[in-house]
Amino acid sequence: MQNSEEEQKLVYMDHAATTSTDPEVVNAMVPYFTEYFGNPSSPYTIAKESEEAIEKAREKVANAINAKTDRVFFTSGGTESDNWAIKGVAFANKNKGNHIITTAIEHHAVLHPCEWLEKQGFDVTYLPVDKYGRVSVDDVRDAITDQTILITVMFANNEIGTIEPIEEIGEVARENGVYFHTDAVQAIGQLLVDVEDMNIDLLSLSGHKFYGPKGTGALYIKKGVKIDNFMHGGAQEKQRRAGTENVPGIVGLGEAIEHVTSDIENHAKRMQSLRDRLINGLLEIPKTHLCGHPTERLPNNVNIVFEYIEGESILLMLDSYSIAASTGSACTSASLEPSHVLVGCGLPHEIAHGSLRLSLGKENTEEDVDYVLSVVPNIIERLRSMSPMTIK
Amino acid sequence: MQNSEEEQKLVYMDHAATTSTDPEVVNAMVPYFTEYFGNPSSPYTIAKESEEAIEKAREKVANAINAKTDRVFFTSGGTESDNWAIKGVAFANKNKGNHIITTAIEHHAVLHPCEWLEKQGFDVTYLPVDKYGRVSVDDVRDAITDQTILITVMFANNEIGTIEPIEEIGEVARENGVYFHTDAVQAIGQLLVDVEDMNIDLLSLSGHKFYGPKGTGALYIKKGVKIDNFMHGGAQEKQRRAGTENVPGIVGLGEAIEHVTSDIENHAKRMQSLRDRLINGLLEIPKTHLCGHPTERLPNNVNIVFEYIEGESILLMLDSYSIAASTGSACTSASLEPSHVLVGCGLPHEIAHGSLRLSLGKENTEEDVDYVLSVVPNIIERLRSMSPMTIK
Amino acid sequence: MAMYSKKVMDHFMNPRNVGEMENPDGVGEVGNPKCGDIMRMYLKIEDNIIQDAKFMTFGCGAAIASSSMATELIKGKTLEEAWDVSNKAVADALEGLPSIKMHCSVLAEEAIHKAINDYRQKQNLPLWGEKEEEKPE
Amino acid sequence: MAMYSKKVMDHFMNPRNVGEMENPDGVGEVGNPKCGDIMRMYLKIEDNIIQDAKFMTFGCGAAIASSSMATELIKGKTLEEAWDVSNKAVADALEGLPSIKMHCSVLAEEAIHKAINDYRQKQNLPLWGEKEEEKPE
Ligand SMILES: Cc1ncc(COP(=O)(O)O)c(C=O)c1O
Ligand SMILES: Cc1ncc(COP(=O)(O)O)c(C=O)c1O
Ligand code: FES
Ligand code: FES
Repeated sequence: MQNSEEEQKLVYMDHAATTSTDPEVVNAMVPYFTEYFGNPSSPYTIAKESEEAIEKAREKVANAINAKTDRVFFTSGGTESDNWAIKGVAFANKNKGNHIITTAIEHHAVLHPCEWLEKQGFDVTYLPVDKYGRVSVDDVRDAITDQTILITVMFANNEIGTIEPIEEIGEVARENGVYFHTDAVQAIGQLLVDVEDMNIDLLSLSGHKFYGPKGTGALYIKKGVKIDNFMHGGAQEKQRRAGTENVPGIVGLGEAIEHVTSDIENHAKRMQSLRDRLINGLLEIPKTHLCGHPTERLPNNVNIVFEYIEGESILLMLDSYSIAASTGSACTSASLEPSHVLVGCGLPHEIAHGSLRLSLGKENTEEDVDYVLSVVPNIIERLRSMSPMTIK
Repeated sequence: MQNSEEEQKLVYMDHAATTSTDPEVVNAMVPYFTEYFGNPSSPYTIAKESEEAIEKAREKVANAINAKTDRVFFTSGGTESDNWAIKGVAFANKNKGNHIITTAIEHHAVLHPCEWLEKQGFDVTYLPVDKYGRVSVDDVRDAITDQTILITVMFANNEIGTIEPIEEIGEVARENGVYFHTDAVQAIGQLLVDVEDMNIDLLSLSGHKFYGPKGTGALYIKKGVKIDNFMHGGAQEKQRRAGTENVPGIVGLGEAIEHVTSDIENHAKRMQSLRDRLINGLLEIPKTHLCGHPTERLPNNVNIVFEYIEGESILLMLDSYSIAASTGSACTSASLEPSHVLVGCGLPHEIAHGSLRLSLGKENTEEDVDYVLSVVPNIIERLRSMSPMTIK
Repeated sequence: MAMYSKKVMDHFMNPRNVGEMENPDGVGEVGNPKCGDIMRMYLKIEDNIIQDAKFMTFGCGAAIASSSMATELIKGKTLEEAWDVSNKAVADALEGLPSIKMHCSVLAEEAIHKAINDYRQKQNLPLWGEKEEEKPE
Repeated sequence: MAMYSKKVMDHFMNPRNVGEMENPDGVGEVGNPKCGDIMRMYLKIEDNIIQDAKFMTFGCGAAIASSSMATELIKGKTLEEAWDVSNKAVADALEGLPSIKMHCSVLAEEAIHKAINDYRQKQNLPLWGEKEEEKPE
């Protein structure tokens, strides 16, 4: 075990929280700050550069999810995309019905808009998940009423990595004439995403989860979907999403999604082998369990609970060894509640407390994994030796 | 008159549309893309840098408008700030009343949220303005009913530059216990803005209007104002505005607003002298009128209508002389309607058609002004010589 | 905002056939209902052939370029041929127009039609109609 | 997320007085109602003086550092003095805690109180109460 004071390079394993922006992506962005800075809505020459850059980026995003280019709309991130999809469909279709179906383990960017809509008179069904975090397609089907206007189920969960049965839910949605939105923020760059094959009507994505810039995202809206605007104002994005376009951000998003989806199979294979090495190593520590689905999981997601100890303490110790990770512990959440995802999978609060999420990225190596595996057992032991729960 | 084919450097006079991002601002941002890229919500060391950078930027924004630091919330731009302020106050106070007061010449980022709220059962009064684009404080007072929950009037108009009587409206709002929001997107960096002195409860600003990055903005919310969230999701911004923070963008916004407000009096004086030189020069062309208020106007705004000709044509010709400007002509708007601002000031459609807005910025010089003055008369003459309206 | 092709810019910056005409044989003035602009077209006609065409336009770059191109296209043509010059033909000759600017080329087609009918009226010839079946064969 | 002072990190990384105690004179275990964590404090008391203190904590960095600091602060103090060590005193000694972590220092204050009262109970002494007027003078 290396001493924390020595110069250990940062082993960043929190890619599900955010990624660094690729230097190549930054380089692509920079000219649009200072040189081609024109407002794309303007008719003069320098603005033409901005407009063309946006359309090129739109094509790249569309290619990545097999969408028609003109059905991709740029937003300020995954949160805005989720808010737009859910509130936009709700308000535009309230004459048709007031019922929305989602799951208990969605990201807050889905859950909180749903809760807010409940205050505005909508009904929301929060479907339970099994112990692996999977929602049942039958449950989705059974929840549909003649009032149902939207089903929103995430592509893959950000905490436990479980992949949901998107294609099947898309099928059920289509059979029942209900719109289907999926939050694919964690899926892009890890899994194949195809809005056509998967019967997806609306899809959210966020740039900073795949080496793109923060504050950028997109919403795919299938042709014909009835949806209100969310950001009202100027005529940008074909009058669908107002606000002066974040040109450098959009350029960066386009660059990043092209890079990350260009060789997704090989990338996923590499991530999966690191992931499994990490999982197997960590599960050798006693009183330790894997959260999420053993196989239907994001190739870069590791989520382990260690009994008797608390996650923030693990993170702080890891930080002293230059390892960056995440936890679903109540102590790190602003609400002081343990992760609704872990609780949703049936974990008792005190167990959820000891969760550790390691999410891998392209710069991680086998060496990094082995370094983490060399450090974690000692940290766990040390914290358990302070814990009043280990002794009867 | 110089030939358009020669190498003329760009004379950019469309700063009200957008500005280039200061190279210093870009330099300040870059490390937060690649180096200090951590998610500010994370507890480890690299995330600390992000968090501290955000708080420093918040202080800079607060200083610029004389607000308490913790009352500044970062958004994705002026449009989001306006949407949040208006919809947020509307939904949070609908038990108290359903009436909103605004003016006919607001930016679409204010008008369109108001129109959308009308569909949700709110009542909106769109106050007229005088021929200079000023709203009457008495009209505001008279429009207040026991149902009024919000007054929203822009600080200064983006097209004609007219400055509204903000302090007086703030006074009226306070006397009547109604919230007062102002869209100060065009005012920052041009005028002194003081939320305390001016009785402002909510204020919107947008980074790319003052040499900051596109896709960044802020909403000031006075302590105690009852307002719903607009962007629902994660616990960012003290649970007021969800979404992973655009750290580089926020850093850039902070840098930019600090620069632009540091010596505002001298900057405004310089702009004003260029502006007046430009106005006086252009008014020498026959059948030409100034739009907006002659004195109560943004120091960097010039807006002139030329009878008998159309604005897009003027812009295209100016572009061939490397001059970038803007117009309120119907031909350049996505809706093919002439500017609601010019029409709101009482201009007939065909006159509004010939409008030219030149908005100055810090890099503009007297030379630039003289170059524009050497080019415009010929363009006007040329276009008038093609116009069927000049001959009886 | 959508931008223009090189050809559009050429016809906008250097419009052909711009100006008034002395003693035209036909004049057509139309207004663009979409954005409120105006186009006036003058024709000089001899032996059923358009000898000369001129225009005056109050409108956007696309409107001016369309006027210019339309006058070029109809010069030397018979009235029947000129009548058949559609707005699409004008736009194509300009190497395309942004879709939100197609209505400006319609202005040109309509101005030609109106000028031809003005001539036919002065000649006491029956007017041609806009509809397909009424067009000259 | 709010981050910790150097002092907090020191007491978290190198906690003082961590571990179980053989035959303690007083033990207090409290749970944090906010986030569900647990702190247990052991005291060795002689002549009304805290000779030794130890802790076991299941909780966040602030909870562990507060436990460590609290045991340091009360060692050598009389029971009356130790009773008066407030959560604010613990937080101040740690050079501050983020506001959302103040409740973790409350855990330490409560654990001290509970351990002292456990001792007093075993000694058949009347228990001290939490409220101001019931505290020892
Ligand atoms: C599944 C999921 N949805 C939505 C979001 C929100 O995205 P952003 O923070 O970019 O707005 C995130 C990440 O924060 C996420 O992991
Ligand atoms: C007065 C005014 N309000 C709001 C906005 C919208 O700001 P943004 O485009 O940055 O969202 C603008 C500029 O576009 C503006 O000039
Ligand atoms: S012990 Fe849970 S937040 Fe401190
Ligand atoms: S003439 Fe108005 S848009 Fe072309």
